[in-house]
Amino acid sequence: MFQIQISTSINGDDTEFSCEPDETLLDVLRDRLGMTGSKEGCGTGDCGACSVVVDGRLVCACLMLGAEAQGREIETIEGMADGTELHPLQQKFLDHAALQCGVCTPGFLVAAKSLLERNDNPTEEEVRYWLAGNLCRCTGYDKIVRAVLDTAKDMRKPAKAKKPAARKRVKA
Amino acid sequence: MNFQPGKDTLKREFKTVGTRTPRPDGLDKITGRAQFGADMTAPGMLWGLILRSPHAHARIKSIDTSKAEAVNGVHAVVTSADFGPCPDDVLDVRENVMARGKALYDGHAVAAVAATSRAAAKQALKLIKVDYQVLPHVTDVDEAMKPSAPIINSKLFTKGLEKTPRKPSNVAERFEFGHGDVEAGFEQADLVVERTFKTEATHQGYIEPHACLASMGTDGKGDIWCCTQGHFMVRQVCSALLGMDASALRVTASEIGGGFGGKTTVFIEPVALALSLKANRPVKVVMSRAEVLRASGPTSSTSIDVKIGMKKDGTITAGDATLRYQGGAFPGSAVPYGAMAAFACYDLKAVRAVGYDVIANRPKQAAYRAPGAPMAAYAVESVVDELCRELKLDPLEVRLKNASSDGSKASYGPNFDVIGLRATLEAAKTHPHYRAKLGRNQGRGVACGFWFNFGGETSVSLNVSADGTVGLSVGTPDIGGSRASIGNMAAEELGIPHDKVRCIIADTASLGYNDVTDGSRVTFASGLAAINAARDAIGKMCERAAGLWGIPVDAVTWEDGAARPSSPNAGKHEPLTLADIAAQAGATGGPISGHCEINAEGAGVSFATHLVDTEVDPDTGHVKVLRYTVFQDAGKAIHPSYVEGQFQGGAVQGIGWALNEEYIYGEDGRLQNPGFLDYRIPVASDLPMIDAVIVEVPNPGHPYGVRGVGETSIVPPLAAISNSVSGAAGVRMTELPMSPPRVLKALGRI
Amino acid sequence: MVKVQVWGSLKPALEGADEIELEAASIREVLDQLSDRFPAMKQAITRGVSVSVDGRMYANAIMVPLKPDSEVFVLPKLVGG
Amino acid sequence: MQYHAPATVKDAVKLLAASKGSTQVLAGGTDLLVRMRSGFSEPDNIIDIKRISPMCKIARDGKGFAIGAAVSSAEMSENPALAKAWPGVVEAAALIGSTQIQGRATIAGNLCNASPAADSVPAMVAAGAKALIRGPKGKRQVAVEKICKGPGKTVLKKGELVEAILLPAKPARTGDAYLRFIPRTEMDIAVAGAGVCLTLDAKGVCTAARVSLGAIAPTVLLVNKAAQALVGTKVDDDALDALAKACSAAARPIDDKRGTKEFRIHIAGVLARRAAIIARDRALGKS
Repeated sequence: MFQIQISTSINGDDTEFSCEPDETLLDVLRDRLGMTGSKEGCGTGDCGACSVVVDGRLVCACLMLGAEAQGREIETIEGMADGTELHPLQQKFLDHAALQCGVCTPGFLVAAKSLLERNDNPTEEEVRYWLAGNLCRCTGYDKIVRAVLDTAKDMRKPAKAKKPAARKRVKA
Repeated sequence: MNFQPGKDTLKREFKTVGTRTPRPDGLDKITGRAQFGADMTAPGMLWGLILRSPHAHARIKSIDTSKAEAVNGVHAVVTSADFGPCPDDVLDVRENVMARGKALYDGHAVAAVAATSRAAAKQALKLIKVDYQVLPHVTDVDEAMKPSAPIINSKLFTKGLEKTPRKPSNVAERFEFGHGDVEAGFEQADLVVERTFKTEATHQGYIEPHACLASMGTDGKGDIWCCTQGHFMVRQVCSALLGMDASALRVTASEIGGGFGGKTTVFIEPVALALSLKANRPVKVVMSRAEVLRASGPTSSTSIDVKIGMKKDGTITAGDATLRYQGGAFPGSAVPYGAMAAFACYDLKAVRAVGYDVIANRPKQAAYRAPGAPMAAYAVESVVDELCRELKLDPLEVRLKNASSDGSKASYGPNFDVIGLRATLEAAKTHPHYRAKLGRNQGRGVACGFWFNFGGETSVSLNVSADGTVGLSVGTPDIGGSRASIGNMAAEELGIPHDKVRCIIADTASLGYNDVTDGSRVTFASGLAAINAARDAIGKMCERAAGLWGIPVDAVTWEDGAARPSSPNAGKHEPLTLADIAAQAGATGGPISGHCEINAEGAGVSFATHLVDTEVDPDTGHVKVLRYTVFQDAGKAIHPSYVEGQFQGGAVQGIGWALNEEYIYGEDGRLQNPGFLDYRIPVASDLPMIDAVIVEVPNPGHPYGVRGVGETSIVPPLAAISNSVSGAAGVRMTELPMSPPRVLKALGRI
Repeated sequence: MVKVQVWGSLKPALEGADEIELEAASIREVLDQLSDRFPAMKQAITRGVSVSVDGRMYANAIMVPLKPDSEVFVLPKLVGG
Repeated sequence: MQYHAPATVKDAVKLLAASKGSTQVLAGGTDLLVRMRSGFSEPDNIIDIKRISPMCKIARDGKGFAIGAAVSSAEMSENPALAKAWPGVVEAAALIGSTQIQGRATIAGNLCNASPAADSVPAMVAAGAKALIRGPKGKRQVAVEKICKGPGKTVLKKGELVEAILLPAKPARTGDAYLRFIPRTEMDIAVAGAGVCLTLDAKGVCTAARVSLGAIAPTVLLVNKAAQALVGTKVDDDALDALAKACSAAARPIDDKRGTKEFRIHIAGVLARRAAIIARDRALGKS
């Protein structure tokens, strides 16, 4: 196989890499770029541990080819804190003990950040549905959901207009 | 200086213990820099992949690896031939990590390759030619026990019978526990209910697949980096399998992405080590999710009969259970613990539990949070619930009436020490949840659970730095925040702020032997050892103070982080803080450290009571969990947030087990659902908040009263949910998981 | 005399006895005597057992002292998750 | 394997037609990458259509909507006009997988993957959607229910791809809905699914209906008998019962790890009934 040359932006840093055409973005991040914060829990898009944001859209890095990253803007857990300043979600996860083993934590943080950027006042149900693609086996989700709701509360500014609800759900 | 259970008084006033301090590994885990099993690389590293049997049961006639070896980039191929003689106690492990002669389950490893890229390794795997002779297989526990079942191991003769049988079978061992005259007990009952239950195998479902990086040189020395609940166990087993000196192998425990018992054994580490030895290069092996589900260690699937007699006033007159646990292709299911734990919540005059350890063509089961107990509790608590409903008795009152209490004789033999079952029942009784109104198609379930909790071999080292800060090395991998708890106990004992103590997990070369992180033992045993190590260091610091003051050491006492004269008679001396003494350590006799090496005794058993409300959709059989409250005895909650976390996590794993998680085998003996798509662990939207009520009945065996909390929380949910669904549906559920088709069938709608 | 009960699958190893009394000052002495008297017990003890002394559990510990009237249970070896 | 990212539909068709060996079109990739990883699919060529800008857009004209084949489910949910006109289709697309999957998955991909359990397909069938197919010989339109021949098989010929999904302009007093059953609340593949689209007259009598079922046969079914149970009625309890019965009768499912035959047969009727109520209320402007 011929490797493909890719230029992209990761957490605001111009990044170039070459990869095999069938390598996933997750393989590239972890094995070529040494960014092991995104985890592989399943490799099939079922666990969300590899959640990253591509051009503003939350995706599983295991379900995207590295080749598709050309010219995109990618955000990973490694870029979530602003220098020494933690993102409010990161701080709340610590405060609420919203992690036990911590392997799902990067994915949850990236996914929750993406939610709060769209909806600064989510209901508990909206948080739970938005995060349904992130599996956690340690916490039973309780403290994670509380941490996200508490972050939203803190981050909310009264003047800020509300964007449309994150995801609507129909129940059978 | 070590704590003497039963002699020393328990500490009840705390400064650090009981507070919700930030965790020492927190920052690494929220920024993505924590290093888990698969996150480590080494110079010259190769990728290892494992070829697995597609057959449930097959003779391996031959394996031809020549074409695989010829692939460019391939540096080593191993099969069972690469694992030589080994001690008897690891024979089954040797066979489980690499099939010898026969593949015993779908997913059983048969060969492995190491190559410079994953692509090359993948290509090589495809070129390994295995000639199988497919044999008849059996995966169901009841089928496996039948005389007509295919025999999996012709050398297996049932143990534990009066006479060892002459014919081999799939029943490895029979166990019996109990006391009193069960038949006489049933005669005294006003109502006797007898039911048979079945539970399907579940998986621990840790999000991090097994991963390791092994490096083995031709000089006989090796290193392993891996995610494990016990790196000393990895060292012992791997060195035994590879025929090397234990101390020549250093194992470092990475951060571990969940274990729940599933990482208390080895699957890939010896294979990676063998590949590394052959290639003379470091080798990384990472399981895929499918490999985790097919070839690590799920729970037993079970079939259980329970018979219980009750008087009209709610007194249980006798209990009898027969438990059949299939534990995969090797003996060693969790049935003895199931049989021991089945009736542990009840103080019974007549009780019997008989267990059968059964083998089948499935992966060798591994521990999963209170191994064996949830299924047994499910069966027993279901029957107790049915008796309560039939006799129109309050399920909490009946449990209070029959509950095990201090000094009562446990169903598995010994007498209980101080226990907290009643306290959890009382807490449930007075909780608003118990009185909340239920709507249409809704039901409330109650169930209790028990786990033994362990102590075990533990070694801790505590080093006082010249600046008055403390390094604490423990040897029990941290699977849920134990570094915070153990560090806080050391800080409490030393009388210094928690953030002056840094607790780490030391590698196998740096610390004495430690048993694995299992049996809810770590906060208890490593905590106890840390307290003892702190006391050891305090003793030394008191000696230094005594020397500086020129008074006898027994005239020095340690209080609030400083050495002080113990009485006015000892003279007037300004207290010397830990930092003061540390600063002069070199000049007063050298470095100061404290140690503790013990086989920790005095672990206190733990009980829990769970309350759950569910709603059943009568048209679809879908079950929604509406409200869930856990009441559990923690003895003393060192870090309440992580105690709550254990309660919540265990409850939710139990909810998954009760409702949707199951191993599904096809007619061909292959696992049908080896992925998180169809192995359905609960997702966030399936659940309500899980209320956690911490009950504290101090364990006299720990200086602060700690009881293990990790495991008991998964014992009651199966029964609690089933009792709730049975109430909502108006029909007794007797099979797990209660998937929608099963519920709808029980409702008579299909 | 220390009262010793053997449980689980070990029970048949006692060749019919429900409970036996021994002169023993430690767990080690109990296990040694059981091994000597009952060949089937020897095998089981080598594989590993847990012992409960007066309600307290010991895994893999043999030096634990016994009181003359201690109640001892020999149980299958425990594992956890 | 070769990765191609053409910039025009024309180039994509050219590449498809000229490709040797096996070729896969990559839209969201949420099925394809899973298949590749498990070894079920080892394509020689991948043609990524996400660089073709017209295929990344939702276009609207008097005839209805054209949803480009590379438009993700999330983008559909975020299009208010589309969500207002065809809530059933948009909601069905929003049921596929997690939020993460939503950011990538496309309904054209869902269709071409040809799984009998595809969530968006019954909704599209009920809505009367067509696939706009482009190939070496030009364009053609095929009704969505005619695309799949069986699990994993479509009527697409060598060199052809789905360029867009076409949804008609919604007639007056028309409502659509899709419901599926899964064991959990999220993340599962449908055990059964039902799509209903119906039109009422001014008196609330059903004048036209389309009812589709998923995961109860090798392909998604358009069940005319079930539709007939609604036409001419006010979609009252009797009609709904007849609808449910017709759906259960039409179901010919299999037993598998996701559900039993009998369960699927039963649930097909339950879902159709519930979906019809939502569709009726939408047609009445109630929701």
